[in-house]
Amino acid sequence: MSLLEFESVTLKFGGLTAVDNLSFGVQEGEVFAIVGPNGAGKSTVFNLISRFYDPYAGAIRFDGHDLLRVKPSAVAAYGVARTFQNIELFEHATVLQNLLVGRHRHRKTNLFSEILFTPAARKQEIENREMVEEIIDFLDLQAFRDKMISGLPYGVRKVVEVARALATDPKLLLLDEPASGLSVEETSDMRWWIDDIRRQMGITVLMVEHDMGLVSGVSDRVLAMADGAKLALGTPAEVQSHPAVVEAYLGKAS
Amino acid sequence: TIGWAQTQGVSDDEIVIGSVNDLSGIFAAVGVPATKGANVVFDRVNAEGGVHGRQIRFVVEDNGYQMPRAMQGYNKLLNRDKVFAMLQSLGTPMNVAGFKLLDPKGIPNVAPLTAARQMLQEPMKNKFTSFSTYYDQARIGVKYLNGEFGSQTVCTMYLPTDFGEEILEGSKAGAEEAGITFGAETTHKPDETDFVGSLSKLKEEGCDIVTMALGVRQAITVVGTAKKMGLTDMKFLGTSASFLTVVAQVPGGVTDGFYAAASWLDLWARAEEPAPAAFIAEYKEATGEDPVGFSMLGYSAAEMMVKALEAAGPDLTHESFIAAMESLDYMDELVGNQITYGPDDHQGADTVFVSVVENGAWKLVYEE
Amino acid sequence: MDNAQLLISGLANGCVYGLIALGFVLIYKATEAVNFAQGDFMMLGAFVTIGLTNTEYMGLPFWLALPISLMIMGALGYLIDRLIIRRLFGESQTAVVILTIALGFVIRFAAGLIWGHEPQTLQNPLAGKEIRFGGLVLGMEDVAVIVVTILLTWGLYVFFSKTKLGLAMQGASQNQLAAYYMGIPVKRVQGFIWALAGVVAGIAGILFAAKGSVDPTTGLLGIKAFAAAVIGGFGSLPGALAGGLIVGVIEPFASRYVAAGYSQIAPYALLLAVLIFRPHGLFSQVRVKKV
Amino acid sequence: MRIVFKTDYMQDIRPWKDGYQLSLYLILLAIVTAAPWWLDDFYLGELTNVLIWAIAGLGLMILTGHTGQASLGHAAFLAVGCYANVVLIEAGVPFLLAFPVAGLLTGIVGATVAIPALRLHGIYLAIFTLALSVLMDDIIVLAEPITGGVAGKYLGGVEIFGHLVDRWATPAPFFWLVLAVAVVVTLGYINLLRAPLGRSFIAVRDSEVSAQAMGVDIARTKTISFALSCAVTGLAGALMGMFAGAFNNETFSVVISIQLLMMIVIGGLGSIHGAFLGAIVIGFLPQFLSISKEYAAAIFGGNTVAIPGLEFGIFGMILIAFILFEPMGLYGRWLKIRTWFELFPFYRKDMFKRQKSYLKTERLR
Amino acid sequence: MNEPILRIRNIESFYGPIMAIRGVSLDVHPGQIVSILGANGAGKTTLMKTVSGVMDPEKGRITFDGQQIQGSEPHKVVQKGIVHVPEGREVFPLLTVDENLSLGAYTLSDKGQIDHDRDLVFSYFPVLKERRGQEAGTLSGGQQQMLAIGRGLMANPRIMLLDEPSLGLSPLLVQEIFGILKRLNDEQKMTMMLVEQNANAALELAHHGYVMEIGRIVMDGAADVLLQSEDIQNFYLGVQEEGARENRRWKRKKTWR
Ligand SMILES: Nc1ncnc2c1ncn2[C@@H]1O[C@H](COP(=O)(O)OP(=O)(O)OP(=O)(O)O)[C@@H](O)[C@H]1O
Ligand SMILES: Nc1ncnc2c1ncn2[C@@H]1O[C@H](COP(=O)(O)OP(=O)(O)OP(=O)(O)O)[C@@H](O)[C@H]1O
Ligand SMILES: [Mg+2]
Ligand SMILES: [Mg+2]
Repeated sequence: MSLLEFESVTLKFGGLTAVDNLSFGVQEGEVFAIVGPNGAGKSTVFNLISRFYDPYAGAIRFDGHDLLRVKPSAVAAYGVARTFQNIELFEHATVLQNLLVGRHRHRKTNLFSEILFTPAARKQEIENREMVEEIIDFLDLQAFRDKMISGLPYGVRKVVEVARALATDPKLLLLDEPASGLSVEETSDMRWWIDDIRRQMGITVLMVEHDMGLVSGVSDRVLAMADGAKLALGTPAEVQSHPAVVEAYLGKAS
Repeated sequence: TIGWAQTQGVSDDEIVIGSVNDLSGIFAAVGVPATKGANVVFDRVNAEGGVHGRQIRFVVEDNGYQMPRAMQGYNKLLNRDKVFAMLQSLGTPMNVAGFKLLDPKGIPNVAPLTAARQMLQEPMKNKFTSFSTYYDQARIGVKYLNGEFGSQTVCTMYLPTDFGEEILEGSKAGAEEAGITFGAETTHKPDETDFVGSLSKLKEEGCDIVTMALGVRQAITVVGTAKKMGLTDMKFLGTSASFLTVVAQVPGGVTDGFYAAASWLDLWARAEEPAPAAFIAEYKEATGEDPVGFSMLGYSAAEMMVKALEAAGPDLTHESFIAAMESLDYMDELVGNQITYGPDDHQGADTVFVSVVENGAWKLVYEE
Repeated sequence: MDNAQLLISGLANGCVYGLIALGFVLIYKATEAVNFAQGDFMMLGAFVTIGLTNTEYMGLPFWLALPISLMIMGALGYLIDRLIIRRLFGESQTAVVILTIALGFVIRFAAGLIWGHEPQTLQNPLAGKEIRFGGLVLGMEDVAVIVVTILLTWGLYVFFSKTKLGLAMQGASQNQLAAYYMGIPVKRVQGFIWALAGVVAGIAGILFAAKGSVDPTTGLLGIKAFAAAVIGGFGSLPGALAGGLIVGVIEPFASRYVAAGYSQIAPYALLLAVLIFRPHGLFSQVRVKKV
Repeated sequence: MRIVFKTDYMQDIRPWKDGYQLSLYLILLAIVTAAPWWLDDFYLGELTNVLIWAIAGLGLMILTGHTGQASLGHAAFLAVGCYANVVLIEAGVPFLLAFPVAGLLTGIVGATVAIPALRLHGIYLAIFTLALSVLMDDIIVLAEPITGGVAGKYLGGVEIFGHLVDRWATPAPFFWLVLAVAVVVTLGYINLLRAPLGRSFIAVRDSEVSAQAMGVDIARTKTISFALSCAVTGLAGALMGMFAGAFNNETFSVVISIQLLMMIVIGGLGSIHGAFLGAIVIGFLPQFLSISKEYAAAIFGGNTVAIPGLEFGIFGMILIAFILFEPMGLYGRWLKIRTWFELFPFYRKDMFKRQKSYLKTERLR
Repeated sequence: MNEPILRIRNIESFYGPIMAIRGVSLDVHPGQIVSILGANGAGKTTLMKTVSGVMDPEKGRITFDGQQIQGSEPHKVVQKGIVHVPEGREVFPLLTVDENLSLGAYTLSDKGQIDHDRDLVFSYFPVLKERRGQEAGTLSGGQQQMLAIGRGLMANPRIMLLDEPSLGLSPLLVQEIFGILKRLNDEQKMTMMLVEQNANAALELAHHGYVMEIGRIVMDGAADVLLQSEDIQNFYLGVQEEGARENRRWKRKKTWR
């Protein structure tokens, strides 16, 4: 059984069909990429998983849970973490605080133990911090630990978003264009990071990306979408050579 | 022994009088002229050498008609300025809260600017009011209108505050005494500006006397609206809170025929008479402005304070002051009232005057 | 009959709320700031006109005083932006809100100082005139209020939706940086809208003072007008008018038919109800950020 | 310039940076605790008042400063706390029980209010709460059997362990009571901010979408924030009632709601210090002006009402000046001053010059 | 060579106490495309913002067409013909696509010209035409990027500052964008200053290139020369790639540092 499953999902905005009868499954442990022209509905797929939209029809399942029955915050609690295409960080907080928010779903203390800051709360804080420090090390964010998000350049924010998602210790990580705005050097870092996330941390990755180098470099399977519908699904090489994908997405030159 | 040596607010050459007043809030139209009027008196008395050689220092704290500010005012007056007595504090809730502080120290609260009955609550010893209460004003006004026009149904439009409830109860009492019915009531908010709905309700209920406990601006609007709606048999009655010269002077004769039961006489209607004329001249000389009704009240309250301080003699203590207050009995020509206090009578004037607006001025029609 | 009268008076009264609400919405639409002093602006507009017109002050003819006072109010709105609000350009809107509240204090103080605290009525040619049709009465001031409000709402609506400047203002309120990138002189545009809000407040003040009387605390009416604007949906000009009308109409009906003690609550209870069922007011749709 | 080396995570988790900073706060606390010995009754009363406002400010700060939900109606919750406290005491509940229960009840009321308010944002929430505050006046009148209606209620002193605590009769114990409440609330607040719940408040404030994506339940978080905020405000209300001694429907007016919001903005949104700094400005400035007026009158002559309402007008102007001087609140300014000293002499002249900044719409969230 | 149209001299820009630009000088000649490369945080965006006036430099001079423009109000800079297509799109989210485009032409008044430009933008990005009435905030990321570029073109600028125009666009559209920029430069002689992470495409297109690191310009030269530079190839073109993952944390020292 797939970890994440889309079954004939359709979503309309007014007259526009953003996701059109889409079905696919993401297997546990794989890196699954979604590609497609701008406006194909890729981010919308992510937003459906995050429960920001209610689909018009169809079913979305994750790890045995019917996602359509729960609220957005519960999706994260099941172990789905994500980043955003346009970067949605907590602007008026430091990088460290942002990452610590990621630990929220593992909160074991309650209101009272927190107000009293009991030893249990203290222990939890230290554990959270240790966990977050590992991620900071992993993604080379040491220099920015105590910096306010509002003063960070675009590229660093992208990485902080990934870090925050990782801090939730997810089963499935959704990355919306992780490499956009990164230089070639940084993109290659990102490539290895994704690889490590999958191999070392055992996290399944679902990613949207336009950088075909990165997509073919890390992903096991690729879904190509156009106008909300499935265009092709297969290995990176298969999809990249699929005529319809070349036509609608890659362009003749490449 | 010299008692005043232990009495706060009194020294060899100074007496401190305090007031927690509204100089900037919704009742600034009352507080500001009253304070100015009192200052005219105190400045004059001080210039003439004070009372028994003591200058009067009148300290006014602005409460903006807010409770926390009022409490700060009391803190300052009691703990910093160490006042001897309070004069003309404005606002029922503020005064009532102040009693908790004044009573234990026996500090007199003289002539508060509210006609609520609570101003003479127990212990009454240190409390003195100048005038009849809203309750009596409404009660007597209703009886007068019934007697004069044979009106049969009393109704009340009021703000649900203590001011409103006093007048509501007075109206009910008046109706009962006159043997007529109390018909209906409507409640309002200070920011209400349209009264067509309430007036049609009152018309429906057959009200022919409408007592009002509203803001001044609202009272004017109510009367004007009723005119427009052709509700000519409805008599509108305000209390001292609506008894302002400006109410009579609204252009276009909007307020013609509006009654007010108050415990003093209108100033400008008597501008030719000697006492008001002298006051107007003195006030204008001192402040450069024309006085209004509340300037007159402030002035007359300050005069009363000076009289009592004089009567208390050089050895000024709370006891001697209270005794002096209780001995006061004089005709206040300015407001047109006999002021009488006694050991069991801490309300100076008992008369209620009913006036009506005629040709842009208040005309006295009845007194009791 | 009775109800028709309630309705028509309620509409006239609602127009006044609508007028003040328009001022709120204008500034909000163009800058996303909420001008808590809008009610006090109105009060000031009323007093400026009274100061120019009434015989105890300058005693100018009404029709001459009218444009002068609107010009004064426009200039004042502009100056307030130029000298005070503009210094907060780019700072959080909360700061601007607090600033306008404090500004309201100062305006109230100044008005009390200049014109005293007693209620005053504007001497105007419409006073006391009324029109009657089939048993209904409506004061000429009411008629003026209704006509002016509708024209003004329509005019401003067209201005915002059809003109380049109106569009620029909306853009500037959504993203100041982008507006600058487009070459829109954002600060100047905001100065213009504050001036315009001053004029609208002046109009509201004049009509209000003609209908009833004003004193320095009249501006507190702004709170109710603010509520009206929110009922309509804060960013919408016709919504502001509609919100004003709804509040205006609900009031007389509530006083007429609801028990004493409860009737005065009606406008605020209505506001709560509207917000619970339509969290962004009646006339604007809920928007969710696309991520 | 002081440099702190970090060798342990607890150094970040502890609320103070180092022993030096901790000792500064302890000294401050000691000085304030000793206030009854070095302040006269007048200033002690004012200090008590400022602390009460600060507690109310802390309450509002939780909601507005840290969760980003603007409330213009907190005076209503002051009222709830005040009346709950009095009613309980009148029913014979000892103060030490009645007081926290009053806070708890206000918290429950707050949580109830939060439910319809959950979908509201920005000004819509502000006006919703403002309407509540306006209505509170009428509710108190209508609930006369409980609240005493327009006649109001009185509360003199209370007994704590057999000692009379009364604002006027025994100002020092009353001050210590208020101080103790302020300290306890502040400590709880600090703890909250370094724990997951406090961070989830900030998350909701800065971005609801990503807070959700991190597993923060928005509705629950806002409700808890409302509840905590109102509970603290209720405590402040109870103290305010005891401070005034008498109150009725007109006591907790909308103006107070508005002043509370002004207070935390001027103090600095999103900082605990801000609540205290703001309380000093809003709580003491009018009194300060009133006192200065005396000196001014002594120097320039003229009586006390030369210009009626002048203090109020000047108060408004000073508030405007504060905002223009430091739109981020006094705490922001304090941080800059501190940085200046820490960097001394390495600061640059225009280091704190405001760089041009631009706003984006808050209509989308 | 002709006189530079944009001349930047010794610019220093700060965010509060943080110095983001540390004395940058560069020239853009009329009709040229100048490309700026740099890792993230190098200060490229800050430099662009300083030129377009949304940030004030602490020091230095910026001359456009002989006039000094440093520190002037951003709308004045636009009126002179400098248009900035910012990083992160910055569309007006609650206005429609059409209205966004209209505001792009805010400084122009020739109706015919505006309509013509709008048609041109629609011909470049047909999807925008389809979505004329849609609120810009609900467009997909890439669609918003197209709108931002289109909106910049509507102003008919003399020089365009493009901050990562290809961000979030599909490979097909990236090619198209570079094609469009090339055409604008060839046909209309439009001058451009271009920041791109897609260094290969940027240098192919540009005449001249600058490399920024931590607020400084560390290297510059004709684009074709830079393309051949070993450092550039290593760090910006990813040529050396295929580096085994064991080496990934080992970074070759950049020679200019
Ligand atoms: N809230 C909305 N209202 C109307 N249309 C919407 C809304 N959200 C998305 N759309 C439309 O749905 C389509 C899919 O958008 P989506 O963001 O999923 O695209 P995408 O595949 O992520 O594209 P990109 O690569 O540009 O990010 C687009 O055409 C977009 O305009
Ligand atoms: N608002 C801000 N406040 C404080 N520092 C900032 C701010 N914006 C940027 N900086 C700092 O200025 C430096 C330059 O940032 P800038 O955004 O110009 O980089 P960039 O080269 O455009 O990077 P990217 O490729 O990621 O967009 C960075 O070190 C960043 O931390
Ligand atoms: Mg997308
Ligand atoms: Mg950048």
